[in-house]
Amino acid sequence: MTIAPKEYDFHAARLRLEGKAKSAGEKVTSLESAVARVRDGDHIAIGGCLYSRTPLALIWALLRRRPKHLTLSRNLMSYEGEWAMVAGACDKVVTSWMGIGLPWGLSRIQREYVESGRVEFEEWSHLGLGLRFRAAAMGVPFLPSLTMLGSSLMDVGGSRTIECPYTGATLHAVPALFPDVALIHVHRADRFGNGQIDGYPHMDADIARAATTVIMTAEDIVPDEEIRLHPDRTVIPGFAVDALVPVPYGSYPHECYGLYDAEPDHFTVYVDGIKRDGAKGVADYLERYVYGPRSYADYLALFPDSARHDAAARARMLTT
Amino acid sequence: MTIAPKEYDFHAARLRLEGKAKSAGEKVTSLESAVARVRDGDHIAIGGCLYSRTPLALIWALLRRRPKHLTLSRNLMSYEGEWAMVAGACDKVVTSWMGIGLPWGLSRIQREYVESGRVEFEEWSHLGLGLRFRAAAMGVPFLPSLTMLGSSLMDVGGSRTIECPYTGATLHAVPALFPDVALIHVHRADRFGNGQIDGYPHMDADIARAATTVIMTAEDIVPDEEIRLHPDRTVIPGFAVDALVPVPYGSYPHECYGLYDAEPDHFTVYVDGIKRDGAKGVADYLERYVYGPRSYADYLALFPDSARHDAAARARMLTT
Amino acid sequence: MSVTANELLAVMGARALKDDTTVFAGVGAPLLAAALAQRTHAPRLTMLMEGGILGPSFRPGELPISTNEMRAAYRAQMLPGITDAFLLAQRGFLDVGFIGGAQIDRHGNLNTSAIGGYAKPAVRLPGSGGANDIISLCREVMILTVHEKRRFTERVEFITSPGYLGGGDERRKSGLLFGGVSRMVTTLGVFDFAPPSRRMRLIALHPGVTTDDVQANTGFDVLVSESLTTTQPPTEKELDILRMLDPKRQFIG
Amino acid sequence: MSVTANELLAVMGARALKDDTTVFAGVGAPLLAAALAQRTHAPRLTMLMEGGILGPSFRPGELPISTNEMRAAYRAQMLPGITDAFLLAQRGFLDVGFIGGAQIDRHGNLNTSAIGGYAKPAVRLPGSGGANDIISLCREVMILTVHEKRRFTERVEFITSPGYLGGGDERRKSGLLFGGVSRMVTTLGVFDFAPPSRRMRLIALHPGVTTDDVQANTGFDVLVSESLTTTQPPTEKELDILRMLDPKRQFIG
Repeated sequence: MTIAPKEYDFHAARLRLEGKAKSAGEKVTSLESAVARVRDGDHIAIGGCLYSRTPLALIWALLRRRPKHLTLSRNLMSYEGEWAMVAGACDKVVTSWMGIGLPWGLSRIQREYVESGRVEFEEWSHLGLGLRFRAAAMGVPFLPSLTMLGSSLMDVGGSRTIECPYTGATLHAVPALFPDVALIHVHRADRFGNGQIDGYPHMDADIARAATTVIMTAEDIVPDEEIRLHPDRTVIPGFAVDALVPVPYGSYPHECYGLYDAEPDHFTVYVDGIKRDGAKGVADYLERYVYGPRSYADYLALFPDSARHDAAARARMLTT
Repeated sequence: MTIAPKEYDFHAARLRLEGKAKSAGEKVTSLESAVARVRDGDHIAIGGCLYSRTPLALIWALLRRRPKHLTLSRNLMSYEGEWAMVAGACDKVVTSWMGIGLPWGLSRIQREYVESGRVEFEEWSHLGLGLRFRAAAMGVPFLPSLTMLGSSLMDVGGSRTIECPYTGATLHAVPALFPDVALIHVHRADRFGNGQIDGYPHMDADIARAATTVIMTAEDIVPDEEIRLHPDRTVIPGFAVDALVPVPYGSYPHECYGLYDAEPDHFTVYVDGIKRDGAKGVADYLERYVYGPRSYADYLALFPDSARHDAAARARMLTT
Repeated sequence: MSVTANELLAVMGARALKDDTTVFAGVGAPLLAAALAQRTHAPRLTMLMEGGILGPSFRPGELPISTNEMRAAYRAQMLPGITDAFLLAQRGFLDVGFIGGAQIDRHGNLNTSAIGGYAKPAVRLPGSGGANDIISLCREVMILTVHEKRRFTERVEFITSPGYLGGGDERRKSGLLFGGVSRMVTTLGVFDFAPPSRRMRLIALHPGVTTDDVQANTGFDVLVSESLTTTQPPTEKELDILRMLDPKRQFIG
Repeated sequence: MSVTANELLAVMGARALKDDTTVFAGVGAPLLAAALAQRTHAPRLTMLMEGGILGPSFRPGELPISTNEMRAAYRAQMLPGITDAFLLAQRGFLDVGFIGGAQIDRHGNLNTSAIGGYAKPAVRLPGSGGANDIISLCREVMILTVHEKRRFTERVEFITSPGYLGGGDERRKSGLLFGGVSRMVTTLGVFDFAPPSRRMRLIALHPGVTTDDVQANTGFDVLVSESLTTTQPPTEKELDILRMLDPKRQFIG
């Protein structure tokens, strides 16, 4: 069994929260100071899904610190997982699927690092992982479900079953996953960290409740009043947020619902580099896009303005 | 133990859903035909909370059919529970609290009917009942929680505990509650039953998933396109809805967030009738407000237009 | 003007709240306590209300009658819903929970359900509402109540909301791994429930109140701390804020 | 123009869907099948996508590459989120689930995880995604896949998504109380997994295909129904709709 007791120990996880300040105060800081909260060996849960609302600015800033021995968990892992593998930043990936999407085929980086045993790959079903985060968000050590029963996935993480005390039915006791840190990108937040997401919510709200430390970027920091006029749009409570950074295009070239579309052509260029040079293709990409730029603005400047504007126009066309 | 196996039998509840058509088609009908789906002896879950977004139009139409032996469940039960008791419509009430609010004191009707044993009162904590609906909404027979442990409430419904297979911790296995029918009032829906709620969501989304039959009223039926332009506001999926009725002021004189405030003065008149005449005060109220009017429009006409307009103005003032 | 019971409870409750924390508060004295703390020493305090309302503002003169109405949600920061609001407490996000009056026993257990048996009670009370959840799930709970002999009974016959059950470590043994009643503020004084006995103990008297007054208004023997102190009376500033919030004295009385 | 593999799978999948039902569908042939059914005999069919997208419309020429992007959510009716979308299936709201190609065995078990051991596999595949959840939770599941010998193996070494496990009633015994694989549509024909054996069985051939073709492209002995039939080829109308939806032939090939 590969899940560590720390992942489902709701008692210890709760005591970590009890020991934290839960402030309604200001949370705005820089990308650099925000990711400085991550320690080597931490379990990092990543928000968004595949190439949607990925907290790329936070991952960009985190990898520049050359972290080691991280565990990364995400519902569907996209190329941020490949970056971490090639950067030597992670020992383990927890997800239900890894790749970019059908047109780009299998992830050669996943194959190379997992088949060689350099990175442990812990697979859950998509709902299974979602329930792991939700159990933690609810402050319980497990949630009952029918999913994954009978499959070989039950053995991967060491899942156990439980008998319902009322019906006698056997259910999968999906173990909670309490990450050390959650990295999340949202559409807007006030400076206190009350965050709002447009469109599909993915698993971000659960991840923010499950983690001990929440690091968040927002496309836009809005006045307190704007959040208070639409409180039914808020999904992340400010007191749960430790650091907040305003980052327009904070998921680019991944998409952000309603604001900008993804850039499949860029994904193709990235994957062509891997097809040509294998892991070195990613290493070269990291040098150019992650380690090279002096700032995230410089990273964005590596993409033509016209592309970003087109991506925004496509997003408007698809959501209005 | 007072909970019936039918309440937590997720297997039978799922088979009831599997046997139902789940249509994306038109659901609009009349109040009368909507509530005709309720059978004597049914377990009815009521949406909203206390005097907020109570599906009063549906309860009004239901009581006019003189139903018998109903079980009513609601997070905080307001005077709709007193109506059902005095109308002889319910044998049992499942809730965490009953009354109208501090200024109106204890519910004399609750006292009279429960103390005499005429109506069974099954009490859960507020979260306990919320988790019963959520377990059902998730399609599982129970959810683990710490709430209610150690209290006498564990004995009321026959709650059982469960040992976590990972941590060994003892948790309350909160039993699912699958009602026969959910009565819900929302702000807007398209004619297919895709429903949107503004402000506090209460427990309506869970109740709609937990019940076998969903009967819904909406303040406004909007064009399909309006829902599709703001899909992230939809909380009730159309295929789960069996009957939909457009009813402006469908919760009045209870409140509907952003649209109209509650009428405490009317509550006082109602309670004064009970203080004066006991259950007969409610019987007289039912004659005048529920059985008497020829239509729900006639019911609303018993309240001065000016009061409804003032209630709308107060709601705007409090939400904009 | 003299200090009312709710003014006294609100002031004492407010003083017990710390900045950069969260509080689960219902309507009445708890709400006034939290709102007062935010306007004095705890501007970064976040209030959560049972109706699923997080970070409300309040319009002076428009305080809510219930925790699920627009006055409670006025200019709130988030409306997570009732179940998810309580789940935030279960997760450990709520530092303090306030609960109000009821029948209370020497170990801080509360009864708001029934007197004289459950099935066919002599007196059917309204029920738990969220009180059981707040006392079970918050990091610590403070009880705010008027002090009347009829409320304070040796042993409640029905435990709607668990304090320390039979005392000692019975609360933990029951599976309630967290929290407990840290303080009780009444109209006569301040009490704790110290280990190992977890029995109600007088630790501070309000000005002009004697231990005999407390004993005379309590249905069982009251323990008294050796380091018994006296509380500081509400200040003009504190009372002014409460009266600004509730000019019609709907809640402060 | 000849019929492509995905056109054939989409048409056969669409025909199997009924009106007034719900379908859990991913990108590619499943999405095309559901969209085609809505535009022919099942206008009141609701599609749910893994990204937490309910009742999407689709812009012709703008079909989604993934189930969590704006093209998938275009003019959707609801965006419940990923976890809650799957929970709708666990509750029993999803009548049919489509899943696509993988390594498949004689009892309808699928492997999309690893070949040659799990920890240090010879070939690491992408993983389950939502396939395990769809096949575990929907009322019935239909597999749509191209028919290649390498895909059809006697016994998958790793069961990512459970069909009938070892056959017989093993699926029910494992705790999967509901659902199962009702049909499999391949590029050669249509199959079921009938009790008691729950072994893959050929029930219909596509026009021009022989049982020998099927056997030659399957890595184990294929059962053949006594009442073997032949499917009706895709109609012009069906193909016109698919080509209208995907004019650039990104998905139909």
